[in-house]
Amino acid sequence: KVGMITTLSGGGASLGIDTRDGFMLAMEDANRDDVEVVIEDDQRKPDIAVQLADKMIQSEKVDVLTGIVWSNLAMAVVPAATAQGLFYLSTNAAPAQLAGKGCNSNYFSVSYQNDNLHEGAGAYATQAGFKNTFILAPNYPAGIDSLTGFKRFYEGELAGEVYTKLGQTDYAAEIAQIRASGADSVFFFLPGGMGISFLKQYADSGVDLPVVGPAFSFDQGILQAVGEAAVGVKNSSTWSKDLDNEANAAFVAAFQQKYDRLPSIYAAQGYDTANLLLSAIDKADVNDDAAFAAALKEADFASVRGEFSFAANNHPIQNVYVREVIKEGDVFTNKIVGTALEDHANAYVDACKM
Amino acid sequence: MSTILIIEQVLNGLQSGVMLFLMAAGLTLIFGVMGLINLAHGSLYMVGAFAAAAVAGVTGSFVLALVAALAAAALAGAVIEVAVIRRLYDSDHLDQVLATFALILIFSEGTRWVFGSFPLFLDIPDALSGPVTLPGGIQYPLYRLALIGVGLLVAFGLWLLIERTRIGIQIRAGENDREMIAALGVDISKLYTLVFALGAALAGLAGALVGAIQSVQVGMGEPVLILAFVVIVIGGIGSIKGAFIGALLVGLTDTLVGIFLPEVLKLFMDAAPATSAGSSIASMSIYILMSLVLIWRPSGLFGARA
Amino acid sequence: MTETILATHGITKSFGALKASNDISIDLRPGEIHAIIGPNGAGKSTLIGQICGSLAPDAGRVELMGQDVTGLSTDQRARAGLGRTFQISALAMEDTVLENAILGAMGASGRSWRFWSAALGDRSLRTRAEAALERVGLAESMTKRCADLSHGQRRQLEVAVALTLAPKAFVMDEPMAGLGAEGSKNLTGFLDSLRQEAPILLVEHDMDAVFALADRISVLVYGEVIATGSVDQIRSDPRVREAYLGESA
Amino acid sequence: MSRETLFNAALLLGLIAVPAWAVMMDEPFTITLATRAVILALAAAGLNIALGIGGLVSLGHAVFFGIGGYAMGILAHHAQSYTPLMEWPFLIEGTKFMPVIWLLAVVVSAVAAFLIGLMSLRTTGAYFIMITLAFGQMFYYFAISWSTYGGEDGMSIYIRNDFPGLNTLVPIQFYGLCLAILVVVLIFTARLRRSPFGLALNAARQVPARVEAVGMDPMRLKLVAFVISGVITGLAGALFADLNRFVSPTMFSWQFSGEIMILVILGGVGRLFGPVAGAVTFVALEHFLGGITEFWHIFLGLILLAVVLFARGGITGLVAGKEATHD
Amino acid sequence: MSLLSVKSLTASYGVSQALFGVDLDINPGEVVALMGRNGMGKSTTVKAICRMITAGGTLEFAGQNLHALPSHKAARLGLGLVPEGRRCFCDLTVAENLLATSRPGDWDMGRVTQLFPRLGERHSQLSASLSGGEQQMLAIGRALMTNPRLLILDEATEGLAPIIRQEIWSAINRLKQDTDMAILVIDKTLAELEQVCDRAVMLERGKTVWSGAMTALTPDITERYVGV
Ligand SMILES: Nc1ncnc2c1ncn2[C@@H]1O[C@H](COP(=O)(O)OP(=O)(O)OP(=O)(O)O)[C@@H](O)[C@H]1O
Ligand SMILES: Nc1ncnc2c1ncn2[C@@H]1O[C@H](COP(=O)(O)OP(=O)(O)OP(=O)(O)O)[C@@H](O)[C@H]1O
Ligand SMILES: [Mg+2]
Ligand SMILES: [Mg+2]
Repeated sequence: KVGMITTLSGGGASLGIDTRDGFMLAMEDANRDDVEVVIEDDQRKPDIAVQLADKMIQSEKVDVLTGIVWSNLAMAVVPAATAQGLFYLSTNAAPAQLAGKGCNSNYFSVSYQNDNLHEGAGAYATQAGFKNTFILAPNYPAGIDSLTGFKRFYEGELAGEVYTKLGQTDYAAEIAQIRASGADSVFFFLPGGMGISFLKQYADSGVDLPVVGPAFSFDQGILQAVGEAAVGVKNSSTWSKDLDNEANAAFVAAFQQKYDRLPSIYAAQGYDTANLLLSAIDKADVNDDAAFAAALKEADFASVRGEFSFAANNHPIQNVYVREVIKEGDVFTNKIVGTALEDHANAYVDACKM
Repeated sequence: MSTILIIEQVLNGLQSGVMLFLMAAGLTLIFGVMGLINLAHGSLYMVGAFAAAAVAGVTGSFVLALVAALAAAALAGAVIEVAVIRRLYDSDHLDQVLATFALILIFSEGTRWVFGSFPLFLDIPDALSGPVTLPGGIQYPLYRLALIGVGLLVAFGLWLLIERTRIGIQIRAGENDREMIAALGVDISKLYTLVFALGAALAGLAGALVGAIQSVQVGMGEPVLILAFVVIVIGGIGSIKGAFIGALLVGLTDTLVGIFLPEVLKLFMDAAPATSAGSSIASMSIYILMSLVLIWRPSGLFGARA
Repeated sequence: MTETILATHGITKSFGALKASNDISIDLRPGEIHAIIGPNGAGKSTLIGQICGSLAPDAGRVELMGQDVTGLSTDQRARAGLGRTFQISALAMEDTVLENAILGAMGASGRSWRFWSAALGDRSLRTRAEAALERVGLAESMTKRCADLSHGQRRQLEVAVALTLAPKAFVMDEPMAGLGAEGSKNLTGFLDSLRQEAPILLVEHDMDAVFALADRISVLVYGEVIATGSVDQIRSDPRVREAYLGESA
Repeated sequence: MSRETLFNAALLLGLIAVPAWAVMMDEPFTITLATRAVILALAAAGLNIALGIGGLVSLGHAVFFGIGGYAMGILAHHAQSYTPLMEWPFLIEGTKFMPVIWLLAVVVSAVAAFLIGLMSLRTTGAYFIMITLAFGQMFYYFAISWSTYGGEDGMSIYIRNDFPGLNTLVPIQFYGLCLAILVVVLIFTARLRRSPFGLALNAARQVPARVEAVGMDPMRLKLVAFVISGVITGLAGALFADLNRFVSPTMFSWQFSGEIMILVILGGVGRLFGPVAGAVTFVALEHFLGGITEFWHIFLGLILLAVVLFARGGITGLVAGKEATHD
Repeated sequence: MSLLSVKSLTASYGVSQALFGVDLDINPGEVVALMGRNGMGKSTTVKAICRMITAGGTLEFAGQNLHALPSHKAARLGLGLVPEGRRCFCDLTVAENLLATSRPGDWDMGRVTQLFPRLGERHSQLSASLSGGEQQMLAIGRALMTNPRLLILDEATEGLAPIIRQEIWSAINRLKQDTDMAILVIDKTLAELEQVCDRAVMLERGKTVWSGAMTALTPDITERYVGV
């Protein structure tokens, strides 16, 4: 029995809905009657997420939890859940704490490690020959991790490093700073509406330095709202809809057919998570912790991201690609233009004593 | 740091203040003048933005989008007033808080139900896109200049309406004593519906104008609502002039502290902690500003004596 | 010179360009009723505000029982023995008559910092409150909510609350306001008896009451005391007639 | 017995009977929900003293809730990692002992309430609402960027803290503990309302001028009420953190302040059991509506609206009639 | 035909009934005193006439059924109220107070400030900071500015200096001569009422118990119903 806790109402609902839809698509394709999925809405509130986890564990008696979109909610739920012997498969959030010292044999991140995309962006910035990048992110743990991740693989100078207010909607001041800084490029991590606002305002500001960011602000769900302003921007991602492999082609087609929209990275990760889970169920009994963990760790499923395996700390080893935003007919979407990092794991493998 | 950058940042602060004013003006009208705590004001802002995005999506015209935003928000405002708010003038503020909180829930989820969970697209019109060069070589987005203009215009118009017209006097009188002004022959119910619709329309206008450079999504109204409350409280509830000054103060503080404080701190400490401490304090700056103002003047800068 | 209970020395207060109090020195002696009269806007309420501590004078002193109270807050002055009634009844409308009276008793005895025992169960508070209500004739209405009282009854309660304080001096701003002819007559009688207990500084426009009660009258015009004297002196003072009484008196 | 007394008794009975039933049916989640309701009721009961009796519309009560939560989080975090909380000027160790945690929560909340109250009480009405909100926001942003204790991510405590003689990991025992505290607070509130202080505070809300004129300082009365109120909400915060074994800055957010206030209004402002009625209803609605539709907020909104429009005096008012007099 | 016609008027505040049958007629140009002890229902009658509370019984003004009209429409028929307790719009200046509800007619700013020069002097002061008596003048001026056919003065001289009261009574006398404005006066000083009123109506416990010409008012009637 699987419990999915994700955000289905309020501001961040679109991410949770994609996660759910991707996950359920795989589940329904498999069409198995030995797996039952319970879905609940966490409203993006940590305390609600904890409640729901309790409910899933105590009342629904689920064996596996999954679905949380946000790192802070994951931090609220995952340690307690794995401490109680449950498996947690992350469809998205994968904070550093859970990859390093806080790693656990029952916890698998199927998405990435939070830093991966930022590292990819950093690597790309180096490849592209940027020498003087301006970087900005919101002032909260994920934002700080993001800039750290970027700097890990970026070799040039920094024209500026700015932390903005979480939830900020007006970036005129930062854009003016960028203009004045003499930077040759910009890296930003501004999830959700923040990124939309930034891109629109940036496009209108007349500053036309190349911009790089992680996939979040260029995701299928958001791109339509950004519009023209995003076209041409490079972003780092572990997945893209034009990634050339069989599983992906099937996934994209099936998703479009079923939901009548293009899938996003959250949907892809949800889809992969479900398939990973199914592959493990075939091999081992979920009640036998060690065996089931081993089965998961084999990652014996066809990932829509191509090559996929787990590092020692149960986080993926995978490619990080560079995508470019394009316009296909009326729809804004991404195409892959390169690979930033190959078979990349994460920086916390050594810190994990498992 | 160059003078040009400083001037540009001051302009940014002004412009964000003017945008805040558009939102705060409607709120101060309703809150101050009608004595109603309307938490759902942010929802009307959202309604404006969504209406504009929807109409712009179909027609491609920004002007029509603005008209739609005004109309939709005004209509929503009038409906709320007649159906809900009107019954609450006599009850205490707390009932209004609960009722308008309920309205937020209904509006937010209702909008999500109609428009889906994904942010919508609304862009600035071509005629106003791109930067212009101001004297002194400052590059500044034309659209933002236009926003400053619209804001100033609205501010002036509202000030005229409230301070200089008979309707304005009647509205303010109604705030002091609703029963009495009716007993002296003014149809206060109609007047209030009108004021509410006007306040709502202003919120809708703000939503549409701002939506073009930000993201049009469910829940976009709440953070602005809090800011708008901060603005009107700093300025003094019910005072259009206060709302205007308050908005500029908040806009400038928010922008300038966020930019300059980390720089200032860097003079005293390492770059990394300076950046993070600076931006932490910056996020609190307007609240600190508000507390200081209120501790100094308990009814805001231009508030009538409480 | 007889001792004074309450006195102001050179009180001055301006609102912008308007001098609402201009060097006012008045006093209140034991057992007397000292009435303050004067045209509307002459500064009577402003004077009362400064005596009771809700307004701070720009200059001058207020003394109670020979002690300078100018720097004290309203509640401190009340504890020092100033019993005030308001021009517009200031009562806890949701509470009962008895509770309002107990409130006064509580303030006087400093028992407001008790969190556990029931206020209505406190013998001494209750006795004190009931005695005051008895005296103004509200004994039967003790359990009524204040909101249900008629205007006249509220005025009575207003006086009763001041009584519970057992003040050294009463300060009353237009106690007759809104009372009917009969109510005024009754209150006049009551105040007449009250002066034995503590002297009264009385602001009032009801000349029948003032002439019937006052031992001394001070006339305030444009923030200045233009005359002080007995009823007859004031009645016949031409300046007072011109500024205030008109031809009626 | 008045209808309100009956209603209160029924509520209390329900708070005992439902979890008892849940234990028998082995429905631990029902107990978790009930615990949540009881703790929220406690937080709201705290606000109800300031709001209901003192008329202080505080939109910053999440500050105290959050302080309580972080008192628990910080102490337990240090106990968990065996690092001292403070070495200088004197050594303070972390602890997993609830009474000590509560003590810290109560003391810090009291200090915070005192300072916030001192500055805020200069203002009245909407200004007071907003200045308390401002302090709430300051704490919120501070907590978000306080990276030592997790910043926006918050902190997880893996095992619930200890209370002597109880196994707090057993849901019903922890529930019992919370309920006991709630009952104690309600008894205290009931006494307080009739006490001289309660009477004076109530009058200070209605006619501050009168209270002053009889020799009491309304400001001081309100400040004390605000501190008492903050302390209770702070205690609720510590319990809430223990219920979730998790603290995060959302405990400081204005939405949370709003939610506490909604609970009080929903239940009936100033009513003794108002917070309980409000919290139980809200938690139940949240739970059951959430199961019905993804758009359940619409229905929650409609229900709240119906309560305001048709039930003056909240749920207690609806069930027990309008007036809450003193006897 | 009478301007205002009230018959068997009843009214309640929640569960407690305040009026049990008030009868009152006023003709154009007439000045009528409504008298009675405290709490007998005088102000309640006024509120019912001005449609500030709902009432039962007959309530007609200028031939129209007032029950059918909301408060503001009733006022526009020509009711000018000076309410008990003044109720000035305290955040408005004196001038704004006067203008807020004015309707065209003989009474305008000039004529009102001529009647109360004090209001002219305090022209742009916030009415909240006026003295009690100044506020009272303002309330009267405000009602006059609506150019009513029936002016209702509920304790309009309360708190005014004797000299001002005399001015008000003489102003009323002048109004009586110059216009056909009808006036309903509630006031406590019998002697002053006698100067201006044509008729008196006595209320007791929410009922009309006596009515007649002012001159017919004997000491035993006043002793019985108003206590003097
Ligand atoms: N806060 C203030 N600001 C400006 N002017 C004020 C203020 N308070 C009072 N005044 C003015 O001061 C003068 C004296 O007012 P005060 O209330 O003391 O008069 P009063 O003698 O009590 O009159 P009344 O008998 O009519 O009540 C008035 O002209 C009034 O307009
Ligand atoms: N708002 C109210 N709520 C409940 N009862 C009221 C209210 N207003 C007046 N009453 C009651 O109605 C009755 C009539 O009051 P009303 O004010 O009409 O008397 P009045 O004749 O004007 O007295 P006064 O001379 O004191 O002004 C009184 O018993 C009073 O207690
Ligand atoms: Mg006065
Ligand atoms: Mg009356």
